[in-house]
Amino acid sequence: MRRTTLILAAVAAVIVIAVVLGLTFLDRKTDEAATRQLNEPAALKAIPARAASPADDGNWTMPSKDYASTRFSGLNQINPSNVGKLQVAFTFSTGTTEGFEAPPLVVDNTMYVVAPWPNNVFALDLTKPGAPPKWMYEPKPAAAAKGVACCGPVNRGAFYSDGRLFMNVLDGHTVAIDVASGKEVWRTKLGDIQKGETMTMAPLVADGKVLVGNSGGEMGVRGWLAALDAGSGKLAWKAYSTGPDRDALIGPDYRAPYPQDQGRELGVSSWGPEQWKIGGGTVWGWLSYDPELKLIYYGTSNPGPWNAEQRPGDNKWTAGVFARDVATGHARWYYQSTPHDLFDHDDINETILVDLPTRDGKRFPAMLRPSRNGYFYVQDRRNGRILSADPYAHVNAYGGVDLKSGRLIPVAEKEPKEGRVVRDICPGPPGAKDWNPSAFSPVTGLLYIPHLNICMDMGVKNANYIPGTPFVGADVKMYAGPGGNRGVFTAWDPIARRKVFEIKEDLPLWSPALATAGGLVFYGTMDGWFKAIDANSGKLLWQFKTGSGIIGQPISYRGPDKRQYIAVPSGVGGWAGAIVSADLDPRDPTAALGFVNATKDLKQRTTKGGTVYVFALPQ
Amino acid sequence: MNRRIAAVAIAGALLASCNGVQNVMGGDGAESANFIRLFTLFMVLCTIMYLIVVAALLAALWRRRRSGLTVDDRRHHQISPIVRPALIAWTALVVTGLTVLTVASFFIDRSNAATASKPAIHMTVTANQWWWDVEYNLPDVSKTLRTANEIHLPVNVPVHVTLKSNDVIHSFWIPNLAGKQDLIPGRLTDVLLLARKTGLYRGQCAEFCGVQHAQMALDVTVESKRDFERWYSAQLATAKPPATPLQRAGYRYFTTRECAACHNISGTPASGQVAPDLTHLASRRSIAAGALPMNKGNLYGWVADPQSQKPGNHMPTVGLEPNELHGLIAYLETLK
Amino acid sequence: MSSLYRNSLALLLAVAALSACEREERQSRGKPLGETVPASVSPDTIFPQTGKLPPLHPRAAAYERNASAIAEGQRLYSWMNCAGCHSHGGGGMGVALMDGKWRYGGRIDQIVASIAEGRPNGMPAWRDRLTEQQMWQIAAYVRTLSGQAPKDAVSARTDEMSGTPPATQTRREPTRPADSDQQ
Amino acid sequence: MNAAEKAKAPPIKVPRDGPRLTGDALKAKLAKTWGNPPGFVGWLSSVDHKDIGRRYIVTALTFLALGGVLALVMRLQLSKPDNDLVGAARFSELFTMHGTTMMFLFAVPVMQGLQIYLTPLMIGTRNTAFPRLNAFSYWTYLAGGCLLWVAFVLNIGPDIGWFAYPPLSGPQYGVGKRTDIWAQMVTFTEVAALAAAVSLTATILKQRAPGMTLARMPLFVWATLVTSLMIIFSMPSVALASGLLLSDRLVGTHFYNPAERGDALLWQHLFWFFGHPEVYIIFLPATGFVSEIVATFSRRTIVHYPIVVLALVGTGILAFGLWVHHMFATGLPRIGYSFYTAASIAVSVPTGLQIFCWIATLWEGRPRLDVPLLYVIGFIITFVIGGLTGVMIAAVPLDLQLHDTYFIVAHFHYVLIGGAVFPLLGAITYWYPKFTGTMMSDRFGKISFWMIFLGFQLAFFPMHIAGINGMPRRVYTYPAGMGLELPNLLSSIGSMIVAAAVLLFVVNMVKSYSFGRKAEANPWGGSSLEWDTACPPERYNFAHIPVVESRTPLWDAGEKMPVAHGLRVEDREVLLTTVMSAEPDVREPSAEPSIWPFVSAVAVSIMFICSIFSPWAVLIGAVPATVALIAWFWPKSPEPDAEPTIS
Repeated sequence: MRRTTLILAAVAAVIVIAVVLGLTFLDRKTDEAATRQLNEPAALKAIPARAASPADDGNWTMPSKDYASTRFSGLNQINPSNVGKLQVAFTFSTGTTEGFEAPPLVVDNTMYVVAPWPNNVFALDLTKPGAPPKWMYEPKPAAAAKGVACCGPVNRGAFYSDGRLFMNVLDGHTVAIDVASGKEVWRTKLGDIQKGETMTMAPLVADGKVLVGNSGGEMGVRGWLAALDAGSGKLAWKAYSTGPDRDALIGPDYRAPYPQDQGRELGVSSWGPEQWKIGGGTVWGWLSYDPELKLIYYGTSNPGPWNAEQRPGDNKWTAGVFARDVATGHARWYYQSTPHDLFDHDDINETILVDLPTRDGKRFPAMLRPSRNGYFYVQDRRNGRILSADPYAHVNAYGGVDLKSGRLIPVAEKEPKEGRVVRDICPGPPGAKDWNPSAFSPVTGLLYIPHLNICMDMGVKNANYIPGTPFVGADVKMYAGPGGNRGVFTAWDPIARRKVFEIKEDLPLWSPALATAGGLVFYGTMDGWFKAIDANSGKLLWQFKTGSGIIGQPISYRGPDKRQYIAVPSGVGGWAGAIVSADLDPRDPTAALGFVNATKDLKQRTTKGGTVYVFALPQ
Repeated sequence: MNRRIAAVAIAGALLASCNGVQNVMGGDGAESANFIRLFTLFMVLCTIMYLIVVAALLAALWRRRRSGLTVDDRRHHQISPIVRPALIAWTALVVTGLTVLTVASFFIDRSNAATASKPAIHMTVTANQWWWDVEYNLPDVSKTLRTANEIHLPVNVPVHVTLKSNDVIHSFWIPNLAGKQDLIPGRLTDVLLLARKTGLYRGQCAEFCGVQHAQMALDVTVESKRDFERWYSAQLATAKPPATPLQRAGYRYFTTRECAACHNISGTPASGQVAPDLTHLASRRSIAAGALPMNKGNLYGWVADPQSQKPGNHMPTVGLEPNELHGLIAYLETLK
Repeated sequence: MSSLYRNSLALLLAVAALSACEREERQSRGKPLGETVPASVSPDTIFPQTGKLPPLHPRAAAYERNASAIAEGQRLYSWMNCAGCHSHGGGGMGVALMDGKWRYGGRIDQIVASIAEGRPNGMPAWRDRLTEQQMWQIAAYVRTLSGQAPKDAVSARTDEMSGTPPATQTRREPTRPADSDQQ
Repeated sequence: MNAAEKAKAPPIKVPRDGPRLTGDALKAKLAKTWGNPPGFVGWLSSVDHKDIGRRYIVTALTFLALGGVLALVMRLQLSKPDNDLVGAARFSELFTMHGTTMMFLFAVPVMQGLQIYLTPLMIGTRNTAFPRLNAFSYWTYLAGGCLLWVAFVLNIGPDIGWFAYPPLSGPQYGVGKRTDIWAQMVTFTEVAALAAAVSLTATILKQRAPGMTLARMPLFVWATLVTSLMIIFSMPSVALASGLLLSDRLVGTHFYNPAERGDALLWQHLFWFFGHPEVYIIFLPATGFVSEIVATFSRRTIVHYPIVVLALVGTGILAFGLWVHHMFATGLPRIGYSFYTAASIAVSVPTGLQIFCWIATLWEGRPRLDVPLLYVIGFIITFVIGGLTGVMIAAVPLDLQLHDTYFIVAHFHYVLIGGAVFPLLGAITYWYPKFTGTMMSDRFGKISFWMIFLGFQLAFFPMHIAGINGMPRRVYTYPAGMGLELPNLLSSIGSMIVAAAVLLFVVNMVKSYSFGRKAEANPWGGSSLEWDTACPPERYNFAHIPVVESRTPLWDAGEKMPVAHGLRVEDREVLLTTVMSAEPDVREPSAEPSIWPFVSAVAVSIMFICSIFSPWAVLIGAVPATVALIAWFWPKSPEPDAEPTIS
């Protein structure tokens, strides 16, 4: 009897040891594979979608640099060895004090600066010393618009195309400006500020159409994306993010990758009666365009109100990503990243179009989305299928993404209920990453993500709908997540699906990133430091303190003297910086929808400003 | 003791007459029927106990005439032999009776808890000072129905009601159907309703909730399944557009002025969420949470000066011009 | 000793009576039809040479010292989405209301005028959306955010997430010259 | 025991009572020692338990009258549907004031008043333990009552119901200072009740006459001991609750804010952990009255004394396990309710046994149907109905329907008026000669008894029907056509009759005070020690401390009560005995009259009232309070020492 037991035990022990050894071995193998992948040259790296990312001509014509949204400059004059000598070439004060998010554009030796509110546009002549203005354009937005702009009266930039600048004005107009004269060519009214509709996003011009969307997800507006004829400004099509299929331009060629997004009239049936009319889903973020597939990609914002108890259902087509035919606007596919969004986790973040290698050495079209809900999605951009979705920040509000069903897994205990505050929800309402886009470098194959480490306490309550006033229904207190730093700069390898390095920033990171062929990555902090880091290691190589906090988009261009320049707007504001730009009171932690609690110290660390800084190596 | 008999007679008459719309002896719901069963048992046993006590008391008082005891007899510490057995019998009787009642109460309570254990309809009732926000939650969210101060229930269909409060503690009580349940801020409570008889009933807030606690009622209609479905689909419809010039004037006033800041009428721009939904106001039995029966005169009185009928409620006296008032009432009356 | 007790009691009661009658009076209807919103009372700090402010309307005290009016104002502040822009006084889309900085005057009638007529940069006009009485009530509450209202008439907190310090403990922000002829 | 011998007079250094100092000489000296200082200040300085008890009783009866007037106004408003005699807001104040006054300012204080008055007399001592604390207790209670009523008159009376559930009473919905005044009034009465309870407990446990073992204590003293201990255990709970509420309201803490981890139900648990025992704190002294009256008027001891004592103690313990039956509708775990149902039903067992013992006593005795006994009979007939409806609402399925309706209103009035006020009126009639020296008119007494008894049934029995017909509590109006008109009209008529009868009772009291028949020492032939004193008793109660040898000393002692000698006569001194067997232990100095308890009460009152408005008042107000307390406790020089009794 005893002997049998002994033998059994021995056998069991052997099996256990074998299994453990086997697992260790297997584990090591995958590790090796990953390392090899990382070290191998271009073959196994992601590369920008070729058609969407032409070779660099030294200009910077659109905020995201190219249709693939890489924010990658092909210029390599400035590199890790000489970046330390970088110095200011010239500065330009816009005379404003609101949040400065728009990037300067550079086309043929002229720099176009879209200043913060009231969004005057300056054309600077780069050929002359000190870059004096050539002309100034005043869009003269309605004053009332400022008060319905949820998170600062910001503008995210203009788009240069074919001798014209296209931009949105906060009060719901899209304008086209002739770059030669600085005169307005056409102006089209699209939004109604009386309902709380504003426009802050940067247009994208593709296929002869100006694509613009509205803002106001916190005001109970109904989101849409509109296409205007670039020549005349006439409305070509308008696709709503809620409501009947007819309005959402969902037709017979719509093929959603997952069952929950398939079906008819989901924009109505996934809402309570009538609620889709005030349900949000605005389009205030970034668009990308694949000229080969003729598809545009963009995300829709949060459903309204924030209090999810008031809007049962999945709330289609909010908080998801659309692929639409640029000519007709018809949806090709849609994927809802955050169904029945509980935490203002819009899905408006940038989509970077890349071609990923397959096992057999070919490439297929994909897209990278560091989403607001904290997951880094890699999707097939032809059909929306998810290839991977990994958390790139601290996430406890969700249990992951079920790759089989494509559905985000909710965490019941973090669901806010009326009458009690739910604590320690990560990420907070600005998400793991807010609007500020990342940059993709084909040199390293990494995506550089400036983002947030912010959690929140949230208490929801019944929200009243009065047109033109906020429709939120939540009290929020944000604060730093684990580690105590509020910002993070992460370099992410989309193929190995892992973080390569990260830099902890004390203040929230609200500025986008810029990657250059010189092996550098630039970004700014809210207390005004403009930093250059090594694209491979993340080592800080150079930094410069600007006059105000940086939330603007840095660019790089080739000047008339063939030198590489780096430009960055400096002027704190936006949602995160509203405490400074709108002079909010830090004693109220719920101010600015709760962001003030996370940036209480900002008033001591920076002041308002509105200046473009341009840097270059000494001659 | 004559008066007591009279009182009992009156009480009996009152009880007999009480098949009212808000009556715990209504017995129109499963739980309410259980209540009557248990109440009857308690009444019978308690009455027996009571009669024994009163009889013993009277007997003791009666006996004094024959007794010759005085303190001077030095017998004031003695106890006659009958007392001990009587004590034992009394104790046994009391303990047995109470045990029976406790056990009966426990099983009826279990039975109540099992009532409507598989609810077919889910509702949410949210209490506010001083009105009821009612929502029917169907699996198909686009069929969610929101109304106020009235609920309709299909007969013999178990209904689960989730109870919430937006401000203070209230209590949800439809005596003809079931016992009460508090609505407590920060907590979710629930109640199960299983109506057994069709009819019109009335519910009322049963926990003091502020100055207008008295006028916080709820109209309850229990109807056949078909009637219920007809009502439901009629309620889902959006409000009809105004037809006459007067109604149009009222519509315009409602949607652009003070009213729309608080009230919702589906199908119109008025989407206020903090006051009762008025989409089908005119189809209801009462105004202002049971404060007034629904008719044109009362509607006039209420809209013109809500503070005179229900002082302290949160609807302001707007100070309407007569023509504005006429238009508004004409429009509100179309909200069938 | 006894007379001292009696006197002090009498004094206490007198004080209580004086403070109580304004503070606790409930006016469910107020005088809605007689209530008026003042025409824009321009603060001389932004419009120079407008001269001295007109005297404060006597009805103002019935609102800004009255606990019921302040409580109702607090309710309306939340219901009318004031908190959506101004948060709990710290501001957001709208300006901060707790910092004692008043662009258009911090006197209760000036605040009422701002509510009624709206202000540039987004403050909507509430005339015809709220009754006059409601606007006075909201203004009374708004003044508590910077500690202007009597501490015994305000409510310390709401039954929501805790935000600003308790209203009963809010420091009274110094008023600027425009407000100097009140209190 | 031979206490008389043990306490032989010591060598005369200080004068002591004894065979050598007795009779009028002794009485004159004692009267001087135990008398009050002259004048109004002397009146304020009194620490005599009889003064304090009498003040308590008169004040409490005044509050009863005030509360009764409120009830009448409410009944007038409710006499017909859709009445508009008083507005909604005023009605909320009325029922809040009525409930609060009756529970906090009448019921508990009047019981404590009688206990303070009677306990030293019944156990044979000269004053309560801690007499100055007793005086302080009364002044604090008076200040609390005045605070509430002055506020009400000034239109800042509370309007949130007597149990003040947050969030309605919280900072957001309890607008203004109304609720703060209510909550602070609770603090006042807590302090007063606790002070009196501590004093009474110590008095009963340490100052009983030699020989009065626990098993020989009059049942009223047992009831006093049990209720005092219940006060000590339950009142801190409500003091905590109201303190937390004040803190929520004044400095914005979150104890009752569910959003910030507080809980609105916390209040209900804390409040009812006090509130349920509170009912027994009111009811148990009443059973004490009943036991005394039944024994005296049946002319025999209570049958099964130990069972009655055990019932008192058992009720006192069980009372702490019932509080959740006030919260059956709050959605707590349903199975857990069963425990509280069982406990609530079980608490009727000891009461049932007490009722048995009373009826058996009447059966065994030769009852004399005087007014006090009439009240006892009325008590049994009425209270048993209240008790049985109490059993009904202990059952969860019944309570969920009947809770917070007029059925409950009927129930607790049957319990509190039938169970406590009827015995109280009997007790007042019974001990009236002890308080005043004159007898109350028998004829008036009988008329008012029958009016109260019948009027009460008319006023409150129809409320059962109103509740069943769906009338919730605390409504200022009700619609016609729901079967509520008749019950309410009957109730209103009945309430008028009760009011008239109570008025008659008061008239009888007032008239008898001046014109009543002079009472001899023991007019009813009672058996307990208080009847061994004069009517009204002298300041020193007993010239010699009596020695007790049975439960009914006056019936058993024969011609002359055995007495103990040896207490000082020129200094205030009381005899302490052992806790269990009442063996003489030490002679203890007893406090002199002092103005400082009064001054302390004033200082504390100012601190309490001001702390409604500012938290700093607690700090600043503590200074005068501390000064007054230091003066109060300033040592006497030379300090008289406690001395052993055996010299």
